[in-house]
Amino acid sequence: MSQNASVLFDAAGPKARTRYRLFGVLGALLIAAILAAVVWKFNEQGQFEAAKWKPIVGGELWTAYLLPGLWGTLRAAAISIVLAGAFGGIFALLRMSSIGPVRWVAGAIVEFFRAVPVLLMMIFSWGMYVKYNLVPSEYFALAGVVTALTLYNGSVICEVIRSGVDQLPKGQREAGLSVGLTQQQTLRTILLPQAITAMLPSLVSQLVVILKDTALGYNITYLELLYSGNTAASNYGNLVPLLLVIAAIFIVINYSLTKLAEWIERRLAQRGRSVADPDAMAGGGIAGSTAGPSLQHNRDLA
Amino acid sequence: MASLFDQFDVLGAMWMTIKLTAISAVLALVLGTIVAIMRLSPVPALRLLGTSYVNLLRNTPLTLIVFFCLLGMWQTMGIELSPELSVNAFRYAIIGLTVYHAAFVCEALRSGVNTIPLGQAEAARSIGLTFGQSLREVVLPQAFRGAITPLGNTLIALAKNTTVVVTIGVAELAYFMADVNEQASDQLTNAFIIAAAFFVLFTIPMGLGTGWLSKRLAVKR
Amino acid sequence: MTEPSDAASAPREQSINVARGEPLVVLQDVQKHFGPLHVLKDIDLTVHHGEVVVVIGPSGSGKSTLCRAINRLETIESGSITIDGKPLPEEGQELARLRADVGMVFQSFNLFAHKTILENVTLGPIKVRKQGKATAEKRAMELLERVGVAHQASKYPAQLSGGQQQRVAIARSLAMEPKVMLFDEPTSALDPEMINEVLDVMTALAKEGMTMIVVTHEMGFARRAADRVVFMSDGQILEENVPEEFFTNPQTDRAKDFLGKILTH
Amino acid sequence: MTEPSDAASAPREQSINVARGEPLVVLQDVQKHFGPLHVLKDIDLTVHHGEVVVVIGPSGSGKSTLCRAINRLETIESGSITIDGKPLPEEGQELARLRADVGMVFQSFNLFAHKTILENVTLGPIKVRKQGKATAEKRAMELLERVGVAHQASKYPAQLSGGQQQRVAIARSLAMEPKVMLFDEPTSALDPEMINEVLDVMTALAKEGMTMIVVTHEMGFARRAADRVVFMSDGQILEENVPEEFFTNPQTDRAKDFLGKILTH
Amino acid sequence: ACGDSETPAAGSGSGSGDGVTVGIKFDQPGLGLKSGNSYSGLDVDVANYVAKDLGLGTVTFREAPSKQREQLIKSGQVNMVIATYSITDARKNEVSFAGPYFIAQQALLVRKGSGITGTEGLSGKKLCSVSGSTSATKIKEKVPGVNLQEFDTYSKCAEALGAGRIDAMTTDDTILSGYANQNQYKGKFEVVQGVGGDEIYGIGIKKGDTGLCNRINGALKKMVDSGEWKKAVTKNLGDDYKLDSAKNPPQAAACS
Ligand SMILES: Nc1ncnc2c1ncn2[C@@H]1O[C@H](COP(=O)(O)OP(=O)(O)OP(=O)(O)O)[C@@H](O)[C@H]1O
Ligand SMILES: Nc1ncnc2c1ncn2[C@@H]1O[C@H](COP(=O)(O)OP(=O)(O)OP(=O)(O)O)[C@@H](O)[C@H]1O
Ligand SMILES: [Mg+2]
Ligand SMILES: [Mg+2]
Repeated sequence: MSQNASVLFDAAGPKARTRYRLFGVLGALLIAAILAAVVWKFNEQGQFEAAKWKPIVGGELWTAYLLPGLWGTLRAAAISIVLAGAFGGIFALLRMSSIGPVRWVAGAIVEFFRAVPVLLMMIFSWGMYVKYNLVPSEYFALAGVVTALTLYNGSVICEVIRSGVDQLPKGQREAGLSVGLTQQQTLRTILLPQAITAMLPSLVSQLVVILKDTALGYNITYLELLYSGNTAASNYGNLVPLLLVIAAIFIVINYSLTKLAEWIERRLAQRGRSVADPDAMAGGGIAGSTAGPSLQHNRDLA
Repeated sequence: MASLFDQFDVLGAMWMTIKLTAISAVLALVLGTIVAIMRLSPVPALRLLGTSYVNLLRNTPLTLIVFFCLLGMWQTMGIELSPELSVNAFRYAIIGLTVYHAAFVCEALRSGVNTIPLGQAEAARSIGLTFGQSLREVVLPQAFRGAITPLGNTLIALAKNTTVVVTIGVAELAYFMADVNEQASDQLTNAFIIAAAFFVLFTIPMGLGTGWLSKRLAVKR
Repeated sequence: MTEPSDAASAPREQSINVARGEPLVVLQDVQKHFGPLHVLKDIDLTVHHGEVVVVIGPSGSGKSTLCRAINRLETIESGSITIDGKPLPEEGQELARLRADVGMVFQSFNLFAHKTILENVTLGPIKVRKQGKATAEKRAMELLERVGVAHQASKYPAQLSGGQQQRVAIARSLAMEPKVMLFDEPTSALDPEMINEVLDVMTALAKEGMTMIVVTHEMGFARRAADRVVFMSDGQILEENVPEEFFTNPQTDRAKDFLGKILTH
Repeated sequence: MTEPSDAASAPREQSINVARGEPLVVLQDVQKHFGPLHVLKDIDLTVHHGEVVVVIGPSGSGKSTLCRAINRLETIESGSITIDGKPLPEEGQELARLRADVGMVFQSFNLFAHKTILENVTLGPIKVRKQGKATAEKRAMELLERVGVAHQASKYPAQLSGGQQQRVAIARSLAMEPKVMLFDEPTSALDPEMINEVLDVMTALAKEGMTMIVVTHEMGFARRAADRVVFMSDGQILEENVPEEFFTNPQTDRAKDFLGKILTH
Repeated sequence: ACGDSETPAAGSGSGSGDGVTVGIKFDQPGLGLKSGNSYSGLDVDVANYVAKDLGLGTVTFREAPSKQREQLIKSGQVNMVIATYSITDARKNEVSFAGPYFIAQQALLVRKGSGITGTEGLSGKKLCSVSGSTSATKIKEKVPGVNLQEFDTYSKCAEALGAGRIDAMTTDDTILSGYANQNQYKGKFEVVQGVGGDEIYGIGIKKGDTGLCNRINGALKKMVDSGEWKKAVTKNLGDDYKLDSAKNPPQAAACS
């Protein structure tokens, strides 16, 4: 990785190394200065007062607010990823169906859910659940969150799987057919297993998206981290410190998931994904590769 | 449905969504390019900075980032972007959207760079171009073309993500939906249809446009 | 159909005696376009039981398309292709069954990347021929032995060299006991020192009487193993001849030109 | 050093007379690892003005790495590389200037995909040699003429065949008027009928007295154009000899084995 | 009579002696606030008093976000909602109300010594309120020139007020007093009353449960008579809360 990280530029010579170190020091000083200014301002406003931070160090804030909030976040994310996986799998099959109208309808549905903001779907489905009392009322908000996350992420996963199949070398399908497998058998035994394995990193990083998006549940009173943090802040009056803590929790979890995805990707590469697009081997990437399949951006957002 | 238009400022909300999208898109492109150049630069410190930026911003919910902008910069540090509070909130919304999406712009550009075969930069250097020259003449022109599609995806995501700034009281379409839900909940379905239709109509041209552009400008290999 | 494989030594003469003269693959007046490009023009070609036909010609002349059409990986627009007297089925189970009878070896190996070598070879027999796992594996090991990669049976394709992968691909095709084998430039993705190990396997196969259609640029192989050389250019078959005759005395200017380019280096 | 292969044409004779005996590229005790892999072991190699050295060896033996190290596309860990008496600069303007003097032709052509053929050839002269656009274009057209693709000057690389692209790549290098040219398997990504058009250009270049280091599997070219053949295996130079001697009478078992594999087909 | 028969059903087992579930706000100091694992505020005190008086057993508090209050009651998830729940005709179509137990009024919260004494002083000032709330709309009608920041919670407004970024926030005087009395703001803020109309807080229960309604009204009366009500108001809204005694304690309306 480090050796191959980039061929954009030459390995540094002695002068360049000195220059880079100088840049490093100057940059560090600049950043330290900015940070110091921020800290000073925050301090001036009392954001570092003991009264604001003490509850965070103490256990009660965690047991009464943040941990239940974290549980809410994880629970909604877990349910959503399972349902979205199922949704995505089914719609991927429908979108690859040999029957035209099925393909077309499935495509329209998937494209619609990809075009509508998750938050709007959340507000809407929550409103519907409340209005028609569709689920036990303690689950209104959870249902709203899960519905929106499932529809959106399921549609994205559908596209991920589809593009996974598309990105397999054409020869894999042809070899399957040549051995005498039918179209269906080829799809099932040759293409899908490889597509899903190849897309595993993308699917894991989709978890990051879902986890982040649970925070939208805040808007429909779903008890997740951000919401519980707000409730806690009404009591302790320490919103800014709490938001910092919550951001840290999200970053730690999501960063670990990202690392997990990268690890899986490396493992797959080691085990020899000769299935990877031959172009990629011939030189698909002069910036070092963690960018993954092109869909990734789309999915990381929202 | 007509009554929704009378009772709520639907067109204003749509216009707000468009403004948020357009301005943040331009700023995010600029900031994202700077971060991308840092991430791709030979200077380890800059690379570290760029990478940290992306990892921090990308892994934090946008809602939180928007809060931080308003609560951290305005409320705590007292930086007021306009004496008019609605304008102030609007500008902070733009800052929040910009810094968040810049991380994705950076990744889009990086993946654009990744579409360039290894040999291109080496060939550039081996005819004697310096790092800067090879970046300018060979790498970036191709990278931007390869990045059009992911940049388009980022733009679409940005358009949809403008809904998040409802939490700081910017009157865009999620604000409209929440408002309807609060004050005329029997109209919620209509409101959803209006808002969803807007987003479908707003984002489809973006997808088609970037698709067309990337085909037209594609570097044939 | 002849018995291609149960005799390990010198069976070629025999099988030729048995089968020669019976047409196995017959193409008649085959036409195919890609958009405006006429890639197969009036193709007439008959390949007999036990015959080895080498197809050569410049890049883009339609050799691969021809090969793929016989397996119906490409559809044709008009004309007919029959195998063992039966026209190519258009779809479904029948097509799958036909394909099982036609082995195909690709330039890029196309081993199933997520399966081990052994699984690659047994997949077809188990799923298509409905053989038991044990039978299939026993037979697979014999074939892997024969192509010289039996000791790699439990590895994954990516762990093998190109030459080894291609030999596995041949074993995979053989496991289906095909009536005819198609090879589309089987050595052109290989490092030079691996080319011969694959050509050796193919030569042995030819000697044993397998019916083969081989697209290749390896003139040595063509001279050594082919019964007939077919020269294609611009989608047409311009010449057909026994190798010796074709190489020493090409009839058309195109063939002369092509041989001139390819043989001097 | 031995005489080049019988010196068919006049220009070569002259330049050799001028420069022969003067070392141009000198590698001394060069070492390089990739992680645990020792890819270049104690490499000592001297290439003289006007000399054509062909490097051969099995895949993975370090031929490409050697080539790239001379252009400092790979850094080395110890030992020294000098060009025209000057050690390789480590960075910056000097390194760029040195690279302008060392032409490099890659297996995968690496033409700048977003620039026309003409722009590909003029980019270096304009940006590095600071030539005027008109001068650069005039010279570029001459070079394109010489490699036989002048009529394609305004097309983009993707519109050309592989052989044409590689000839443009050679013209691009020549436009910098390099002291030495490095070729890393310049023909191995080409269709067979295009190989010769590239080898012909290279042979002509060799005849004109260009100093060349060529990694290739084309033994015909090695026999025809090389002054010396260098055989590498596992990161070491195992043999150096004049082509005739090397091919007919290899000294090491590795070389014998390698030649055995590569020459029979 | 028919109300009596419905009461046990309403609680689905929790309505009688073995406990009662009450929906409150979790984030409004002075009214309903979750403080660690316990709850405080006027709504909480009222709930506890009523439950004890009616012998309903232990009280379980659940969060009742504004939007979900009707459904929480309808579906029986909670037995009552005591969560700054204003009695309106629209809501009466879906649930029944006991009480009212308090009549609040719209007010302003300003920093001490800010000189703002009423809506007149707001022109050109920075005002904070919650998105979609009626209080903000009302002020806007009265003082068109007001400079409005909307947040999604009052706590954010309170912080902004404390930091000096805004000049006033507006909503029910009860809620504002709750903030004025919170530790971190104590002595910094003052409530300016006389800004807007009444907010009549009732106790939401299942529609048509007149039996429970009457019993709650009885308990409320007892609470007022015993002085507990007054104590609760002072404790939660602070000593300097100017109780509008013309309206408070309010007369319970007839149950229907
Ligand atoms: N799927 C396709 N769509 C459009 N054109 C195609 C397609 N496949 C092949 N062609 C074109 O058809 C022509 C014949 O292709 P084919 O691959 O059969 O040639 P070939 O003789 O095998 O060449 P090579 O030696 O390069 O493999 C070529 O011009 C090719 O570009
Ligand atoms: N960037 C790299 N990182 C790690 N290992 C590398 C790298 N580049 C090459 N290698 C390894 O170094 C060894 C020598 O590689 P090199 O490309 O020089 O061989 P070669 O002789 O050119 O082979 P070929 O004929 O296949 O081109 C190989 O084992 C290769 O896998
Ligand atoms: Mg072909
Ligand atoms: Mg190499």
